[in-house]
Amino acid sequence: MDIMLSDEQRLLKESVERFIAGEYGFEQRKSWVEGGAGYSPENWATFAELGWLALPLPEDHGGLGGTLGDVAVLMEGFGRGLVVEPYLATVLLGAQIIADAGTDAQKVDILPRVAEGQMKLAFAHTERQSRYDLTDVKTEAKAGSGGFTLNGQKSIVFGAPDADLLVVSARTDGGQRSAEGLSLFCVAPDAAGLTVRAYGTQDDHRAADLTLENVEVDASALIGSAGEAFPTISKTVQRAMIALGAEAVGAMDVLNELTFEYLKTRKQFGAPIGAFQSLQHRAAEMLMAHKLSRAMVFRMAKASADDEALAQAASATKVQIGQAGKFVGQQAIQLHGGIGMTHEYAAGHYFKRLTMIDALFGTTDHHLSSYATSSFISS
Amino acid sequence: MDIMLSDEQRLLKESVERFIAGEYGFEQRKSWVEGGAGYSPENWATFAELGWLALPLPEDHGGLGGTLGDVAVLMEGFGRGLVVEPYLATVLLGAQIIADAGTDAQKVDILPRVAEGQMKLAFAHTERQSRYDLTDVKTEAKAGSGGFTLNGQKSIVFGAPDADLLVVSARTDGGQRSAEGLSLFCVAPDAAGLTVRAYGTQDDHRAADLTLENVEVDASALIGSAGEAFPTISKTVQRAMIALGAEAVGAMDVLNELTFEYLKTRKQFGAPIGAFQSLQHRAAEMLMAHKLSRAMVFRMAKASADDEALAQAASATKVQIGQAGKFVGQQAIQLHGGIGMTHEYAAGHYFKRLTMIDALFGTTDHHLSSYATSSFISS
Amino acid sequence: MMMELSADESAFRDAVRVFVAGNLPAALRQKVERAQHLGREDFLAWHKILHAKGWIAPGWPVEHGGTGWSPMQRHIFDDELATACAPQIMPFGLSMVGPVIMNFGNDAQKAHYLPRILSGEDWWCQGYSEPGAGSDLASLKTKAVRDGDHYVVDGAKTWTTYAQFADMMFCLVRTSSEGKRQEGISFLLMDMKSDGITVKPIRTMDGGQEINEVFLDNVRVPAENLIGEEGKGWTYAKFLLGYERTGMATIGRSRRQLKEVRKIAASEPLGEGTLSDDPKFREKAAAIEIDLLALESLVLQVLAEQSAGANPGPESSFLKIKGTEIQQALSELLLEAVGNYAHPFVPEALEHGWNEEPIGPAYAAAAAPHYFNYRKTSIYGGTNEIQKNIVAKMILGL
Amino acid sequence: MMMELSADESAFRDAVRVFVAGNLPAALRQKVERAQHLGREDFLAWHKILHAKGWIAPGWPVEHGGTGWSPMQRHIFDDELATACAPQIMPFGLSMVGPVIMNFGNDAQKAHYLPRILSGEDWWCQGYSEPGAGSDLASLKTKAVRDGDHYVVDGAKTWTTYAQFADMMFCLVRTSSEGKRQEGISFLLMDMKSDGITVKPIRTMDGGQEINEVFLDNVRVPAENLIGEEGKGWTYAKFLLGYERTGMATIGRSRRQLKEVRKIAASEPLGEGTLSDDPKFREKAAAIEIDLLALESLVLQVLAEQSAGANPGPESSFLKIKGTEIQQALSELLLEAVGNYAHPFVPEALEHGWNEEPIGPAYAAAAAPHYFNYRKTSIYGGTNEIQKNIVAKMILGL
Repeated sequence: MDIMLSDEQRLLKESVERFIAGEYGFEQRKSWVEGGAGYSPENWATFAELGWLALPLPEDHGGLGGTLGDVAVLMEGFGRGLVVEPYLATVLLGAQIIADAGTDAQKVDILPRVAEGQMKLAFAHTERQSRYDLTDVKTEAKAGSGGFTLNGQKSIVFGAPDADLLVVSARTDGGQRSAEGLSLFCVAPDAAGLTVRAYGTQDDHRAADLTLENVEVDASALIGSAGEAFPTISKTVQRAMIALGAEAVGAMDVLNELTFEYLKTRKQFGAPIGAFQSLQHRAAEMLMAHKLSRAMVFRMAKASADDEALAQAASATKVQIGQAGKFVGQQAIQLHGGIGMTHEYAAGHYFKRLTMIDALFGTTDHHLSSYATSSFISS
Repeated sequence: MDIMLSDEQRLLKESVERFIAGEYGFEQRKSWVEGGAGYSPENWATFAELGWLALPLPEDHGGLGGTLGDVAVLMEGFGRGLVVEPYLATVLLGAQIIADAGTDAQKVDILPRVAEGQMKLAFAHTERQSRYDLTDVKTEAKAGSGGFTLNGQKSIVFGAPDADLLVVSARTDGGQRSAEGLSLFCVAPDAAGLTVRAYGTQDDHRAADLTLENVEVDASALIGSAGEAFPTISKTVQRAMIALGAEAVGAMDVLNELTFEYLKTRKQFGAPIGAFQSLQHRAAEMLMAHKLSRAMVFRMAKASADDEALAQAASATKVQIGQAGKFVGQQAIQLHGGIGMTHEYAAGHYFKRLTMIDALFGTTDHHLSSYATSSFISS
Repeated sequence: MMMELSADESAFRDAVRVFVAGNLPAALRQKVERAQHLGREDFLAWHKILHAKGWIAPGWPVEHGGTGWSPMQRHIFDDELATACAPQIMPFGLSMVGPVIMNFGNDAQKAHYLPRILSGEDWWCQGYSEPGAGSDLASLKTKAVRDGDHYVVDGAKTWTTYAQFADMMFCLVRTSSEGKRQEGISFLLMDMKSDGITVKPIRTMDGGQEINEVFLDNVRVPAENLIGEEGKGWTYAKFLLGYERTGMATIGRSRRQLKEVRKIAASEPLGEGTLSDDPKFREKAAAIEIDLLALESLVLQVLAEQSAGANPGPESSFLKIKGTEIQQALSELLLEAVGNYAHPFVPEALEHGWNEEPIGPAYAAAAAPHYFNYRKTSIYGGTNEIQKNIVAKMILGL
Repeated sequence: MMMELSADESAFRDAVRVFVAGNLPAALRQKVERAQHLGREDFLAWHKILHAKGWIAPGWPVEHGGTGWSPMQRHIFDDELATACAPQIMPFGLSMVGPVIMNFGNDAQKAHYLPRILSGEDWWCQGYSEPGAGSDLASLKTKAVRDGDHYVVDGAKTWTTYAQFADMMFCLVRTSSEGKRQEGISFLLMDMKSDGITVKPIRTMDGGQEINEVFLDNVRVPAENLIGEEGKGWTYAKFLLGYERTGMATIGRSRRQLKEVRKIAASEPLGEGTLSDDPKFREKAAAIEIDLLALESLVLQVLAEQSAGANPGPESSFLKIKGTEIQQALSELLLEAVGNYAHPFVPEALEHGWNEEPIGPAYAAAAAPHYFNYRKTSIYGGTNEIQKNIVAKMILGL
């Protein structure tokens, strides 16, 4: 029994863990990754059926109104299976932005379809020069008669290759790194002037680089008010960081299980290698890293109900899971030895996901800097 | 046989190690530390006799013209015994400054007496606000008729309580953190207006804080040219940093020996504690830290013949020995357990000396910053 | 970042805060702030203030004098006291021998000792470790031989914290050398004024004198001072180790020290500004703060599990390991923060009543001794290596 | 900082530098710079250039085709080649089986194999590890049974680097199961075209394919391919491990990678400037540079000791441990430096001849695969844990 969770959360946890254990085996996952879409559309339908796509969306628009804590429970389960379906891109980024800042028409149009699994989204924000600075946007949207014209470039847009709608940030005003003047737009993936260059990622997700050359959108494509998108962007990304932390926690847990099992069964020099004290201590430290991370993530998922603390909570979470994920990942490979290095064995895939989670939305070091600046102000 | 060293250096090494092993036992050292001067004047006389005080001083003035490499050999030996005699203050700081920048009269007057053990010096430079910035000097020297008047304060002047002459830096020109306008003066410890507040240090050395209130010195007290002392100061301190590195290497070596011996002989749970693999690995890492540090220090002691590379060599040495010294010191205490914490046992004293060496002339972090700035320029 | 409190919990915190602000003597607060050595009377003064308020034993059952607080309230209480620079409450009576007596003592023992622990009348110390035994507690050699209605005890104990202040010592002794080493160990209470007890101080490398050797030479201990059954001492000792697990994380004390080191950084000059303008220093402090947040999160989880009656898992060892890692990291940061003034060693400055002008800033005097002293934290209470052995055994089953 | 060279050494370095600049094909240099996968022909092309110059085997005695250089010259040579982005010289023939044949082979073997190693005619691979054996080499199970003037070999080898390119394999096989495990092991040379040898590639998690399983199914190996005596294979294998110790530190390659990562940082935008303006990035690079300086100092010491004929001490293990720690730290820094463009995985971009526009900057493509791949360095060649066991045994004598 998991004391940290509410009764509903415990049910959700059991449900996702049952799904992962029963339906999301390592070999099945491989066949999906190597298949056309890079994930399983059937799984996506199951996610809709189980209410997972609706989980954090507002109840007024077909959602379940779940909290970030609920999302964390789901994402922890996804981490256990290294789920490749574009949940983060569609639900936690794209749909959350619509829910937070979209017009009523946009909410009515988009959110129920997301909840029902009919529509996948992607959030195109990062640019080649922006690194981890969420304010750094060069893509421009010029207002014209009845709409906007977008020009620019977007990098590593997760979920873009298979998205039904792109949420694109662009500057309607302000300098390149100003938090003012940012706007968000709904852009169809087949819009004229939009080039989508798709690719797989290190950890078996799918993403794309976009080029926008005089892409025309209607005035109704504007999400919320022009020039005021930054609070929505940062809040959405920060919540996604905590959710991603929960995914990392699930991945660490399974990777630890794999490693501890290996230590118990693999024999060398006439004994299970887990009989060697230096490996035992490493195992204890790996478990400690996981336990601390889990407690931290679930606490921060609650703490972040308060908007003001969200930036700090997100950075602290990113630092904790970045450090713990690197330690657990590297040691898991080291303790496995050669077998851990191979593509056919699961451990390497968990290690790669943990590595790429650190690179997503800013590394450990980036967020340590952010936290250091803000914590000094607050204390 | 020590392949890194020249034949002369090997003889010097044997000589100092014989002295430390034979004359500088832990209990004897304790009696000197607790005695009046805080060290043994008899040892000082022996140092003179053996030529150690003359070692790096110029041959024209009673010295032996030894290199920094030779000094490193001697200091490594001193590190083995945790030597408390004020060698650094007198020979490596005070006398080196005179040798580098002093007038002929000063050299003739001071250096032979230092070499013969008749005169002890101290270098008063650091101030309360200066931290590790060698340019940061507020103490002022005002030129008047036939001399200078000094006002200011100096911190943690090693060797000052028993010095026969103080080498004091003061500003004759320039702003508080300007490298220009610094001058050096010979000041008698009993000069009117000078207050010496003496104390012991964490690692059984002796130091003092000085207050200078209208201290008058003759024009002949000026060392070298007014306003041009900074190159001498920085070069002297940088060479001292490498020498200090050699001392740390000697201290690490003995601390490792103590620890390895303890691991072999101390029994727990029915076996020598060195049979536990996690402690074995720690021991291997401690030895590695020492071997790398030693190779580094002796190489840098040679490299620094080239003045331009000296700042980099000194910072790199400080970082290496700072990190290695902390690791070896902390682990030595940890592997000893309770006994390592006690005042009566030698390990804690080596740990304390290694700790305070890191705090001297700038910590590991300070020198990593310095090195990072310069290495980026050079490469 | 602070923990999130319910309205009731906030009200409770405020009540504690107001009480401490109004009742903690300023001189005591300052000693703690300066990390000066506290004397017997210092600890006892604060003990008695809390006792008078009825707050000295929050961990005890209400019928024995406890407060009936929730685990969260206890955490808040600990945190407030630490933040306010209150002296540490000595664990030897309240958290160690007290619960053992409560659970395994007879009625007479309960009636006699428990009130005296609460009032502070008896200062207790712990007689576990022996010279040459280290972490291998079960190898203990101190012998207790029954002689009529007494035990005659011979041997020695070591690393005994504050034995010089103690009225009583609880002690593991060997009453039999038959069978497994863990059998044949008994749990005995001794009056420190008994003939044959000699306390010899052990000076530690930081110059402090908290720990002692205690020599036991034909000490006659009344047989009624035996706790529970002869030969069951190991069981009682293990019970004790599982008790009060969350205190080992020392969240409150570490949080206060983090605040203190940031305050110091703000007054240490660095170039045109102060050390707290240095991004590297700030990041080091932030990294510790984040570690502390993670550890506090784990403490909150363990507290929740405790109230739900769950059995202790490996978390207990993690609280000890991570808690001491944080304490040591803070002691390193403090040492670094004070810069050159880490060097002077003026032992008198660490004693209360020293009125001279400090050498350098007053906060610098304790920095290096504190760093040296805190190396102990990864050694005592079962070394961090031993903790990892325990965890590994649990998860690998080897 | 660079090492200090005498005038002769400087002249030597210049000569090497000029030769490499004039003879290393630009296409090869670029592949190495971009960390693209090299093929058999890539390695061989460079091998043959060096062979033509007489520089392919600096470590060999002059009579067998060595250069007669001093250890310092060899260090300079290695450093120059690495800095110039020359392909790695494969160690299997030149540094591994070559010296074994030289020292333990018979005249016929020397006459046949050594010239072919020098010329590159035979590409060698190493048949040591077996599935399920890990670092416990002596547990090997591959059996060689004498049958007339042949051995019949059955078993499997694994983690065999570049077996797919190899003409020959040197192999540890069990010729007897009597006595201690280390006895009964023999050292056999096999033609990879023999019937019964199947090479099965092992894909690693970075997408690369450097390593293989090699299945040996009734492979008939001429008895004249036995090195030295039957049952002495363990001795020859140990000799081999002690050889070419300083190469494990890979100073030159790491120095080049440090330069490369700094170059990348200078072109990665960060705010108004680039990543190389970030003090934290600079300090991380500086910390690695200082580690590299310390390691290079130790290499220079070991080289000096080698020329003085001293026996290898624990330094050999330290070069392996610290060398791989530095390689891994560099791979982490590279990953960090490329930022968001670490994500795309385009395996084709790591193969030569790929002409498409890269995703993001060209230097980013290999960053994550390189980081993943380099986890191997602390595993192969005796894990870093095994190295520490060896050192501990030496210093603690336990």
